[in-house]
Amino acid sequence: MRKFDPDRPWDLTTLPTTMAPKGSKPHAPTDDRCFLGAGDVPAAPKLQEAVATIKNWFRASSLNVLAFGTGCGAIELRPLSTSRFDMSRFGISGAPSPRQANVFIISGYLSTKTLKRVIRSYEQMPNPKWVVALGSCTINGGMYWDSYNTIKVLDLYMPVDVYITGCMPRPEALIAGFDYLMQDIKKGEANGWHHYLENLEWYRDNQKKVITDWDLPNYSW
Amino acid sequence: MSLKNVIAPFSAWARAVQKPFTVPEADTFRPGADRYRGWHINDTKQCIGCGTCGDICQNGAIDMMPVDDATKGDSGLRPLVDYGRCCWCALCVDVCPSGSLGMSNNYIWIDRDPDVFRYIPGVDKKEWDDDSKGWRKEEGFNLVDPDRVPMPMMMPEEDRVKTWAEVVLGYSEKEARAEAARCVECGLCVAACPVHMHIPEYIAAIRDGQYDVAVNQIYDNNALPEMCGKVCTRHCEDVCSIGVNGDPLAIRWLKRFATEQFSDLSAVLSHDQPQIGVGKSVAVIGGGPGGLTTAFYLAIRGFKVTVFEALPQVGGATFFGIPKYRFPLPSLEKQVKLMTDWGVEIKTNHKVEADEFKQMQQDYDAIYVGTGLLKPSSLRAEGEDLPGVMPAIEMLIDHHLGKTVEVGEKVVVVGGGNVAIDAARISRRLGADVTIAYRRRMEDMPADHEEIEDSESEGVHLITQNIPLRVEQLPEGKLDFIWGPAEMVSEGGGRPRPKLVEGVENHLAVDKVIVAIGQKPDLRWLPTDVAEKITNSWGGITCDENGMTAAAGVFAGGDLVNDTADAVSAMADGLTAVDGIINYLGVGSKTEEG
Amino acid sequence: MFDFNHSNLDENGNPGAEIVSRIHDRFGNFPVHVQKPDLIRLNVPQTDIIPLLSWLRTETPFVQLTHLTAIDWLEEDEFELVYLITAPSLCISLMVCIRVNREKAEAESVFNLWLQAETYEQELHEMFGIHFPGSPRQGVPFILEGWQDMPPMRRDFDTVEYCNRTHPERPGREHHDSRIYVGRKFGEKGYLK
Amino acid sequence: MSVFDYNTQPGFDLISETPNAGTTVDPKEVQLWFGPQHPGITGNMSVQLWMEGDSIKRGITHVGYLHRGFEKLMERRKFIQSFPIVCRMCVAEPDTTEYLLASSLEELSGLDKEVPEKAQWLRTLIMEMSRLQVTLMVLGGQVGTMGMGTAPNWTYTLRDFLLDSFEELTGGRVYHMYIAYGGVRRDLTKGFAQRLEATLDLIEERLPYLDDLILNSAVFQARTKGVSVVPTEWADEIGITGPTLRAMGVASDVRRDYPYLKYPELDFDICTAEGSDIYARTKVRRDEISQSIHIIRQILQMMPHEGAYCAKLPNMLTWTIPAGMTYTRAESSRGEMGFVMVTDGSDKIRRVHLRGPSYTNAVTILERMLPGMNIADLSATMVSLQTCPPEIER
Repeated sequence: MRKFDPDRPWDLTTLPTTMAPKGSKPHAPTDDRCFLGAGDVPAAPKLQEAVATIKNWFRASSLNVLAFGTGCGAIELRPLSTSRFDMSRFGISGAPSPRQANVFIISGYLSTKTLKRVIRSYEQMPNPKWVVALGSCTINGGMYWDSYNTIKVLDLYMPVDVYITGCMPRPEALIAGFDYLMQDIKKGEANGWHHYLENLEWYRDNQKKVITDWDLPNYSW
Repeated sequence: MSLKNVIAPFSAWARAVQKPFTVPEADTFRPGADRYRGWHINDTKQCIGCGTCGDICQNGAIDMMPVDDATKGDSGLRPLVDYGRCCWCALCVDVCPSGSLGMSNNYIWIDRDPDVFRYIPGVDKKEWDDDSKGWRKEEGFNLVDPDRVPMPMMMPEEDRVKTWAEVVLGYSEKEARAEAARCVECGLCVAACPVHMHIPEYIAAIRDGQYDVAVNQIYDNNALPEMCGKVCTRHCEDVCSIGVNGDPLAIRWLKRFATEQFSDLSAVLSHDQPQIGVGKSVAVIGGGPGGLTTAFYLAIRGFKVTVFEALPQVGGATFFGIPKYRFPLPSLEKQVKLMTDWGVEIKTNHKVEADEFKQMQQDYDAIYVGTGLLKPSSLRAEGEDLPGVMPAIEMLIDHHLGKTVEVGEKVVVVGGGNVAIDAARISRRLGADVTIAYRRRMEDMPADHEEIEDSESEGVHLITQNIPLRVEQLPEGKLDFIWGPAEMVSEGGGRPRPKLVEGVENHLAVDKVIVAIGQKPDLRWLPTDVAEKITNSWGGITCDENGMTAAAGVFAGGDLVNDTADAVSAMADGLTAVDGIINYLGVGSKTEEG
Repeated sequence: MFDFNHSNLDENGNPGAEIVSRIHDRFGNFPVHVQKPDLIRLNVPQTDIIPLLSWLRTETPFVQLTHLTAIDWLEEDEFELVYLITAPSLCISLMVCIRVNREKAEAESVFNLWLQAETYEQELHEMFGIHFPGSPRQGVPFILEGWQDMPPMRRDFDTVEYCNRTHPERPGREHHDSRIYVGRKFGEKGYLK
Repeated sequence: MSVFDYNTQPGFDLISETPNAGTTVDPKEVQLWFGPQHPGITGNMSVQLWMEGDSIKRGITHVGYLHRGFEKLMERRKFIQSFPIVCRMCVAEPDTTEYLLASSLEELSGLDKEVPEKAQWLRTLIMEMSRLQVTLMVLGGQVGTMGMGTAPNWTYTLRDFLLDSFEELTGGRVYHMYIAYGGVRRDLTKGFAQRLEATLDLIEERLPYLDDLILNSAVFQARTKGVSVVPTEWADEIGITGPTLRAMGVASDVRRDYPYLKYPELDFDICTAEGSDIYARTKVRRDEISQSIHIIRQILQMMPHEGAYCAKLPNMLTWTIPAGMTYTRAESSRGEMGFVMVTDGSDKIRRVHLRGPSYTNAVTILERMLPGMNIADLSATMVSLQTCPPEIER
């Protein structure tokens, strides 16, 4: 995950210290087993490490992308999945339901109305899961920076593991982005989902600031 | 449902044995198209930091960041692109006046940190900096207008030499607004203008038809704008960002248009300066543009200002140095009237001598000296004392004071500055056949290039690379102007110097030789003790950054001090002296400095 | 339904003149502007809109409502409603415009003439706050969800201000406008103001 | 069924989404959300359904998931700054909105008389290429919703070859930002015509296979013939345009009815079909592919090779346009698309409104066709009506 800087308003240090202390369960009913390599099976550290490496290797090799076209960028996902670029050969495939997906592509801008559905779908995805953000809009609002209905900074509302810039990124850039994600997963560095659970309260606060008619459960299992 | 339709889809099996569409894995990252709109690149040497890219960007993706010192013609800013905003429309590339911005055909940039996607192209080194392919600006699609609205001129050209009326007719309202609309408001002109006029603001006001706003902006730091609007050397237009790949904006003509809209300036102008100078008095010696500027802006602040002018008319070089077909007398009188209306006292025909100066040092709180350069440089060739050889400056003064100037039928003017051109064009109007002789090449001439073109259109001949050797007397009062051709040689990397080609002598039979190769200061009127204190090696005056000389309370400016020798620089010195005098007298307060 | 036969055409072969004169005969002299041969704009008093549209819908070839939208003339304190009525058989459109007061923004629904007006009117209610009594979906959220501010398409709604208030942007940017920067660097001054 | 029978949803209050007093809820009724997260939904929208078994009793569409407020954003941008944003109104087919913006502002400013001949041809070319690529995409999407995978793989790839041509011409694959005020932004590249011709040949060579996979397929026919019939009476009452209308047998096309660009000089047929069902709409699209190829070939033949591709523009940063109001229209792949454009003499648009065919198709028509529909046909119906959510909510 990215490093935190005290100058940022969303820095972790500004959070209440009672939040997600090490070893304790976060507020939401999370599942310990989803934490990578920690608290799983009592085993020797070296063995744990070896198991984690193997797990990560498997995970990186089967990415299942949730079928949710949240913005413009979704139009390049069809060419990616069809015969010309054929993402299947890279170990990437689509998944119709959040329950079967582990990669969420935020394909551009998010209106507040979609953000609510995105949060719900994201939380419904089983751990571990990764978020790929496409285009300018997810980084700093893109061309809709002054629109009343779109959010600007995606990582305030959900963790992002990889940013692919471009408007919109070509299928080739998407393949490169997936490759980047796979490397990160193999190294055990793509831990955005972990971060989300640890800091759920902070994310919730941010989410509730823009979603005025909040009616989601504490955690959408 | 027929059997045929059941079987039909199976025809697709024919494709099973053909070459697949799928891109081979090795070719996955094929390069973008030749004009692909990928990541930004910027030639920072070519970039002038005008910020037009940032202005057109509807995403607010471009910030101008200081990377270098601001110089004239380059703000020192360079665009920083935020890829959290960019939409790759490439309007920034298409609008770029200098053509420095481009786009590479590289398209892959992935990172887990969202903060890395901000960079200054060309400054922050990226792997795509040297890509030759990608989107570039093209001639056929221009988002700024490179073509100036042509200035209406007196036609036909032959008529110009028959009259003293203005050759340049001035824009109509429609033309002026169209020309003003070309401005991109980058502000580079403000840096180049010696007085730093609020150029983008008054151009915008002209564009919107708010001429009173424009005139107020213009008078904010220019006391003689109508003069500037007609004859300024316009350093602003040299650095105009539109001028890099097109005609620069006609800033001078727009200023002229705005000031000409009002015959009574005091009706539209207003000021709200605190009256800090009440009870203080300032003497201004020399009613040239610098002195008048000092006088005007001090008078606004309540100072009692008196201008002492040796000639019957104030204006200095702008009065006697500029022909009336460029700057008619009523224009000057209109501006001087505003000054007297607003409290400046003007004493003409009053030449200050050493004793009076001593008395002034007692009577006035501060003195501004702006007497300019009046002593002509000599030809430095044999025969320079012959009766038909005359300095241009004397001819101009005589002409403007209404004395008859005899130029005869054929005249040669030696020199390449604006004075030379003015002398030549006046001689032309007096009926002479005029030749200008200049040492260097045409492009080296310090005179305004429009002026050179105009003089040529009026039938003035121009001989360049011409070194005067001597002047000899011919019978019937004629003179033989003997010159040798020069070749341009570059020595030591400086600008090329003319070198005489030995052994060649050309002859030109003329009635008069008018020498316009510069003037020198003449400060003999100063008391010797003061003169010793303040004059420098070349006879001019040295000032500190407040415009004050080594003598306390004596300020100076204009051609005596700076080496640009144009009116607008003198006015800049005048403004420096205004601040300097206020500081010196200790009446300014900190709050109004901002 | 009256007949737009060829004898009714004006000399350019354009039936526009005939249509306008028919409308004028029946409803009085509205200001008419012919924008282009296939587009005629009529400015109609608010009271005449339903009779005019009903007549167009039932007795003339102008049977399609291409769209319905509003323009906010904030300076004049009015909304302008624009009904674009098309005659597919003639390939001509009428742009029928009415003005409604901005304070009490209300107009009669044309839902009974054209079914899809319900969606247009639903959107106008949401985006401009114009009420169409009798239109079936007034007040049903259409595009926005949980919107608490004034209707966003009104001119006095400042989207940038709203955005800065609700959606923070990524910090760390500073901008130097070249005009101001240059002026400051070179000591630009003013002596009048 | 008349469209004015609004009570297709008897006893149901839309505002509170609850049954009216006096009516009882069928205990077998199930409420189901179709979208926005669903592989079968077109874009990002949703349909709220009340089901009995697998048949739909009633439903309403929900849009707004892609609302960015273009019309508001364009009101606070200068004219040239509106140019990059406008193509995002419809993601799949950006060129139509680009053309509409350019032509409406050119009409109001008087610049339309100065658009060079070559620019007109290039505009026509890119508009027709755009229609072709979308039609290919929708044709593949149509069968894709029925679980047939081969044809979409092909059509998407063929479309991708067209996108290569777009990229070569305009510098971008999806968002072209090519049709600017006064003309277009760049000239044809060298050899572009040959490469585009080769792509057209490839598409044409593949069309018989696609016919066998789609229109001639027994499965496809069984799934589409007589399914989701749009009654012909609705045409005027709802204002249906485009392939949906042409599938009713009405030869209506903006390119013919309100001629624009170079279409009057081109020879093409308006494709119609009978039946007004999914099959008919698919057939219209299939025929339009051939027509588009035919048109593009003519354009490449007839286009002048020399000349300017853009008029001389004034300074775009200070460009002002006199006050005025107009409506311009163009034929997109879905039907009539139009811009209401209002200017007030300033350097910004006063008001712009996009009239898109999906607005009626995806809301008014779809909602009225839902009762009685089998849920398996819903995706196919939405694709056949070519609903494009970003265009509905803008």
